[in-house]
Amino acid sequence: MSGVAPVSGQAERIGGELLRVDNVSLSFGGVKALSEISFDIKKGEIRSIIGPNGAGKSSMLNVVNGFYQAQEGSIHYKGVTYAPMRPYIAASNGIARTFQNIALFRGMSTLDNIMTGRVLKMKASLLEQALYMFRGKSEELEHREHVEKVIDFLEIQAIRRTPVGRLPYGLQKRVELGRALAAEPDLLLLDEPMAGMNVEEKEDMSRFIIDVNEQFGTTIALIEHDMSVVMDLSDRVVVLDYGKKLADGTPDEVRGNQDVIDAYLGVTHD
Amino acid sequence: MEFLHAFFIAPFVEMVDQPWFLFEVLVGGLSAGVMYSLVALGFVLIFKASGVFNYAQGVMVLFAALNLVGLMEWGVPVWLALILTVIIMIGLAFAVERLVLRKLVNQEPIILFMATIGLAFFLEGFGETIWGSDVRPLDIGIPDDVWFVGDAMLQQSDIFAAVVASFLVTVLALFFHYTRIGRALRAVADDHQAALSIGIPLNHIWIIVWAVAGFVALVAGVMWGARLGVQFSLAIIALKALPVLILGGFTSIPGAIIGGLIIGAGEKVAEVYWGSLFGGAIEEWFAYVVALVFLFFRPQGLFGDKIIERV
Amino acid sequence: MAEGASYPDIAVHDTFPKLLRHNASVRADRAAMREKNLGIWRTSSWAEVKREVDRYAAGMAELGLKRGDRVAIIGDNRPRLYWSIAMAQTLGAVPVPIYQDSVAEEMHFPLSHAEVRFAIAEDQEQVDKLMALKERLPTLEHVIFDEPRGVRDYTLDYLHDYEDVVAMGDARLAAEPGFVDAQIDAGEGADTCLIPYTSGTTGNPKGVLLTHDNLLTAAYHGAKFEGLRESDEILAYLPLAWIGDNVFSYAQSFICGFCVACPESSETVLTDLRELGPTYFFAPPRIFENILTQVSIRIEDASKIKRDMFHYFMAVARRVGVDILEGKPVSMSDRLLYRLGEILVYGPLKNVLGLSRVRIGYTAGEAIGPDIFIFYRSIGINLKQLYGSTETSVFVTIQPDGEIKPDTVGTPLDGVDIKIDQTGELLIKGPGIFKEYFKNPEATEEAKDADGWYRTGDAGFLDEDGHLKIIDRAKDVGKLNDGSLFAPKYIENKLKFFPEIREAVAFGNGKDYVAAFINIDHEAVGNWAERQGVPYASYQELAALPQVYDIVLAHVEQVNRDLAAEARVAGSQIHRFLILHKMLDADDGEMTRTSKVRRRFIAEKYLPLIDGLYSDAGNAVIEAEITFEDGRKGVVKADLRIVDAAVVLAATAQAAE
Amino acid sequence: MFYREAGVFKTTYSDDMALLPIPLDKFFVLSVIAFMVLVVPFIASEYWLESILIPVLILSLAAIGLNILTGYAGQLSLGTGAFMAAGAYLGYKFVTAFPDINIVVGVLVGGLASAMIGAVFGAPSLRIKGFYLAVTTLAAQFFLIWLFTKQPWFVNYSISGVPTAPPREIFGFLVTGAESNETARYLFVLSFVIVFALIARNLTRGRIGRSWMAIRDMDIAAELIGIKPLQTKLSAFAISSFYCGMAGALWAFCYINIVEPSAFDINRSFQILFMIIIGGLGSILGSFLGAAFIFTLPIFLNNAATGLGLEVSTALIRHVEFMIFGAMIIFFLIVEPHGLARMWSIAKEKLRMWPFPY
Repeated sequence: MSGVAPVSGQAERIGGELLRVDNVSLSFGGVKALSEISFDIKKGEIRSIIGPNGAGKSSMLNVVNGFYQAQEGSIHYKGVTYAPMRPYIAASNGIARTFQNIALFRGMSTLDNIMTGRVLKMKASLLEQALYMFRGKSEELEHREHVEKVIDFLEIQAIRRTPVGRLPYGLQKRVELGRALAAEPDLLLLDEPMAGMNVEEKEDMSRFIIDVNEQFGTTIALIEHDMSVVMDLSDRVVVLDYGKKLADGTPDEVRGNQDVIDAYLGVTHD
Repeated sequence: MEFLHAFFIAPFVEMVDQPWFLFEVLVGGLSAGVMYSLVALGFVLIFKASGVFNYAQGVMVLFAALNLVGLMEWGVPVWLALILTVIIMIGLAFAVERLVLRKLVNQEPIILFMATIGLAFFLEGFGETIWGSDVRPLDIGIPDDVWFVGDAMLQQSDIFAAVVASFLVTVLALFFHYTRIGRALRAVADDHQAALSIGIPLNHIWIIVWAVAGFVALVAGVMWGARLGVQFSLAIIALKALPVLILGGFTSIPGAIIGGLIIGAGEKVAEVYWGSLFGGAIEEWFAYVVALVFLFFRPQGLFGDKIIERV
Repeated sequence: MAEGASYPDIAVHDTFPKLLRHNASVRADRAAMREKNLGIWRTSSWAEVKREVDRYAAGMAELGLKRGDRVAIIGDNRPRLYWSIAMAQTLGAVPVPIYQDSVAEEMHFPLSHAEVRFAIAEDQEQVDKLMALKERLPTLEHVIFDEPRGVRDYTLDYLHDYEDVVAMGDARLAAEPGFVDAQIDAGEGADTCLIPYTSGTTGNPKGVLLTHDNLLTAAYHGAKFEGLRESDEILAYLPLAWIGDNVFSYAQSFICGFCVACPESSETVLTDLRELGPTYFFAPPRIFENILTQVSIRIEDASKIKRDMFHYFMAVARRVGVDILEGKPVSMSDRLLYRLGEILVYGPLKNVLGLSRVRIGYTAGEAIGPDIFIFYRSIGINLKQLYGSTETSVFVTIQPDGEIKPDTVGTPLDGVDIKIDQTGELLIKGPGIFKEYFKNPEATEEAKDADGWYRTGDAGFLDEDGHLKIIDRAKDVGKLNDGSLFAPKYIENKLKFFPEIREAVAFGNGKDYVAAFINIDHEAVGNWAERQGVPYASYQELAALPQVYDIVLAHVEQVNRDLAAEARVAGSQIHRFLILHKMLDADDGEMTRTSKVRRRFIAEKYLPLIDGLYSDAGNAVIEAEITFEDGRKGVVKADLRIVDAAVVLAATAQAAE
Repeated sequence: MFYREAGVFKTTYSDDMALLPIPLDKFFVLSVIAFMVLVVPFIASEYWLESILIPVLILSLAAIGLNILTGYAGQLSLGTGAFMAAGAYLGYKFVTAFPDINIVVGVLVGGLASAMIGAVFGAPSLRIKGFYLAVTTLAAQFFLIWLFTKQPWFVNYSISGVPTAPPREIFGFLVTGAESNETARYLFVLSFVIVFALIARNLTRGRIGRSWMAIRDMDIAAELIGIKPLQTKLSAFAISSFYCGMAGALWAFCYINIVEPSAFDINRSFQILFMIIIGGLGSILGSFLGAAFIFTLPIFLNNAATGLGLEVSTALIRHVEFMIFGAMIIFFLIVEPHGLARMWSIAKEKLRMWPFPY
């Protein structure tokens, strides 16, 4: 990455608390997916959630953006308490996310997929849309412009019109990130953004994540398996195991933590 | 006011002071329900094993019946006619697998659904081209006198139908539990890999379920044909089987049976006691509306299990 | 002259800034520049460009840029970088365009030699290079960047965002409205307006000092010769630092007022080309060659009917296409056939390639294969060759419409004199000839004599109808031990005309016979292998395949037959050759950035191979260093097979004719 | 092959996002419309107008409606016939109740009424998906048809139960009912179809269209982006039913000229489902191609049979027709599951890339 220049220090980058998870517990039928998890995410930081398979990482994100409703605990976001959070509230308050196994709209082109990311910002009435007049048209144009900026940012001009179904895996991941970015989120949840990528793709993706964080000041919470990536991307790391919180702190602290080492070196529960 | 009375009070009063009539109505409804169950059963078998929503099931009933009557008209003895028809239905299973399913592997469900509608058109046209389309009586010696139970008058054929149906269901149940193929079929319902691991190729499984479904259709055809004569309307009962599926769940055999009985009895009772209030013929839609309302409370059907969505 | 072609008097508007001012007044609202950005072709009119350049200039003046300063310009073809050239010229400063793909080290020489005070960098990539060199560039004071992405967080006081500079300019202009005009009027035709650095095949690059007069007159005569008009469109996709781009996409645009378009990104050039459909198009032979390779590969995948139809009509085109293009008499039936072909094949083909609107297509830099050249002309694209170099402001000769021969480069333009000296070297005199090599009198001395004749370093001759024919670099032309002439380039080109052969290096000067290294074309041969179902893991394996050797051998012997047919070179047929195990690569110093082979360098690097060629060994072993995409270096060891090729006796060849 | 796109470049988003960005396409579509409007009325025989063009156009409109619901929003429906009936009956009620109001309004009201009913029956779609949903739409099918037949109010207590379409004029031309001139009716229907096809295109390429497709392709992701599933699905149901309703009204007023339930039975629903499947899910063009194909196929088979001079009972012909029809459906699904529209676009791509295969 662009390590050449002195980058503006963390101090000014990271602000106060943006989101806090308060001892959240979640279970499906009898199975406990999360038990009394608490942690916070500060404005502008890159926060990682790691843990062995089945540790409940994805469930955690799903609780944060309200796809799963936790039976106990609450989510504090931008000073408001939600118990539980609801998907629409989350989306309309600037929480966007990508998914572990790509959840793009396969029938649509890259452009349209990213356009859907703008849906909450479009206000045109049905009639205006039907006639493609007034806001029905003007909105389309102005949001297209914004979407193009995202496309430019992610360097995917060449696949603008390609149906996403036809794209290679790495690019699909990029488009999905684009769709999330199009919403200009304050909090971006990335569920294994680099799963199944080769080295170069990972480098690109890391660069994009950092650029997003630095240029738009977007707060990022990410789940990732590749430790090296996690360690040099994140400001702070939460470690989950069997739905319980094992550790929480800076990469170095976590790396040193005995429980964590056990969890990873010990039996993995795949 | 008096409507409310007619709606909420009168029918029940009537039921109470003429229990035998109610009983008669119920039996009539249930026996119709048995037919629904049989058709629904065919649906479920195929849907379980191949995920195909087989719209043609109803027409298969008609088709089977047509063949049977046709053969008998040629003077073929009943037992032979039955065997031949069974063979024809098995042949049909092969044809469907070879010419339709195999060609459409991995298509979205709706495409396969459409294909079965196409199949329905074809079978109906085919059957009627060969056997003609006029209504025919079907007499394979099912007794059709009436028995009196108390003041209720029951069609022997209904009872007979019920018996045969329950027998058939038991046989199928045994088949599913105690034969290798049966277990394979159950496995497929869960996931196709599993089936393969048992060592039976999908195509065979398809052929088998379609054959079994064909057999079930034949039985239904015989029952129904014996009551109303063999005619196109047989195909229409297929649609009645759909709400049954909703009630019972697309993948549950007991569900299909019980659903069928509930719908059958329910719509009869509703028709008899409430129909007149709305100008009659409410059994045309009663079943569906029941299903619709039911879905609001239990989308997965009576015997289906709850779906947890994952991301 | 052609319709719509009226040119300003370059005696009056004798500098680029003055021409810009002129255009901004006579065709204020006409499109001057387009850039595909954020999905659409954003277009700016001459008036807008003028305004932008003024603000920019004023801003830079604020930053301290003054007359005579050198300004480095580094980046892809972006409007703002072209405007940077105009901006510098407006202030009488001298733009020094640098190849954007060169690594920091390569940049160091021109930057330091030109003593640049300012550098305009396109993006983070370029800025990073400059920052890496900053310590070793005492004169460099300010770096202005166009694309803020990633650079925004660099907290360095000598870094400036283009936007900010322009904003400063607004302030200055508000205070001093006449500023820019004064600056423009202060300039005159004799001023230096550009110092491009030539990637010399040997030694350090030389800074070629060109004046407004040089570029303007050359560009003007070129434009007049072809009747370029303001309605033309050109796609600027070749390196900004290359003189050709400066002349075609800058100088001539300023003279004719036509619109210059910049592609969206390097990956999208082909799609952008197709969308834009330029009417004026330049590409080096290699690109035309690649396009043709692409065409033949893609058509092979088409259905049989289509394929046959394609080949049939291409045959028709080969037979009559060129004649029709040149308005020569052609039988009615053939005309109709060609018409049909135009509908079924040529038209769609040109459309898909984005060349259907091309009025004038140029190629130059090296010889183009006759087949390739003919192919494009036969489908109705007016492709021509021209001859020139940085030192001559490009235009020396152009092929005039109607008298085009594949193997010549045409006739001299107005005001250009050429002569061949006894050694066969080509000398040129004319308005376009550069003033001098910047800070390099001895080199200037060598290249330019007292009365202004410039030694091109090329060996060539004028054929019977006054067309110039170039055989080789003069210094490379040598003699075999038997005294027969040896023009390596001439031989190499003949080899390279085969699609399967990408590069060739011929040796023979002072030897008994000619021998050659061959580089196969990965794509073409790879495709062949796929169709034949021949497995191969790497380029190296592919190159070593005996079947491939057979193909190449056939081509070599074909070349030998051709050579035998020409008395002057019949002696220099190829006796032995080998196929190299790696692509010759600029990153390994084996080629120049403009992908010309560095013969001497290669000769040293691959000495063992050459020895092998001149022994009677059947193979030779070599260890060569290669550079991977990510810049890591590695060593590959290879044992290469050497093959003998049949040579033809000149006499028998003649007999065979 | 005929495409010449070099030099066709867009300098503004509105050009780039135009309905038909490629000039040749634009030309083609416009000329087809011009042909339909200006030429057809003069060259088409009464039979063609009466028995082919008018019904095909109306069914296309219905197909567009169902395509919006099933093709774009991914909600399978078997109740199309019922929603058409709703349009027909309620349109009829309105037109007869307010004889002086322009018939256009009548048709629109029919559509609107149907839209509301559609929204109601779409409600379950929030909780149930796929075939379960399909079955609930059958409830609409049977219940509504029963309702319209059994409740004489809907037919103004007409004795026969099948009232004739009220004759209404536009610009002094009779456009509905048996007495009206087929050309006038044709143009009346055609203008409806053109306008609402255009509207459908606009909707499907705009925000709401993308929301529909998002729900169709990946409802969970869509919801987490902030697309409201209920709103989106209901809007699909409502707008779809609106189209079907208008089609129903036109069918009754301008084609069969009577308001009768059998025209809108379950078979109609399946017929239209066939049209969008064969025509192409998620394609307005496909709706037209499908409608034309499915409607004319039996006619064609029939003529073929008689054309071959087969002296057979009409009944038999009907059976054979059924067979062939069923067989062709299956055949089609096998060769191109994505329908005629996909074939069309593939052909078009080939032409654009000509002479190259890709």
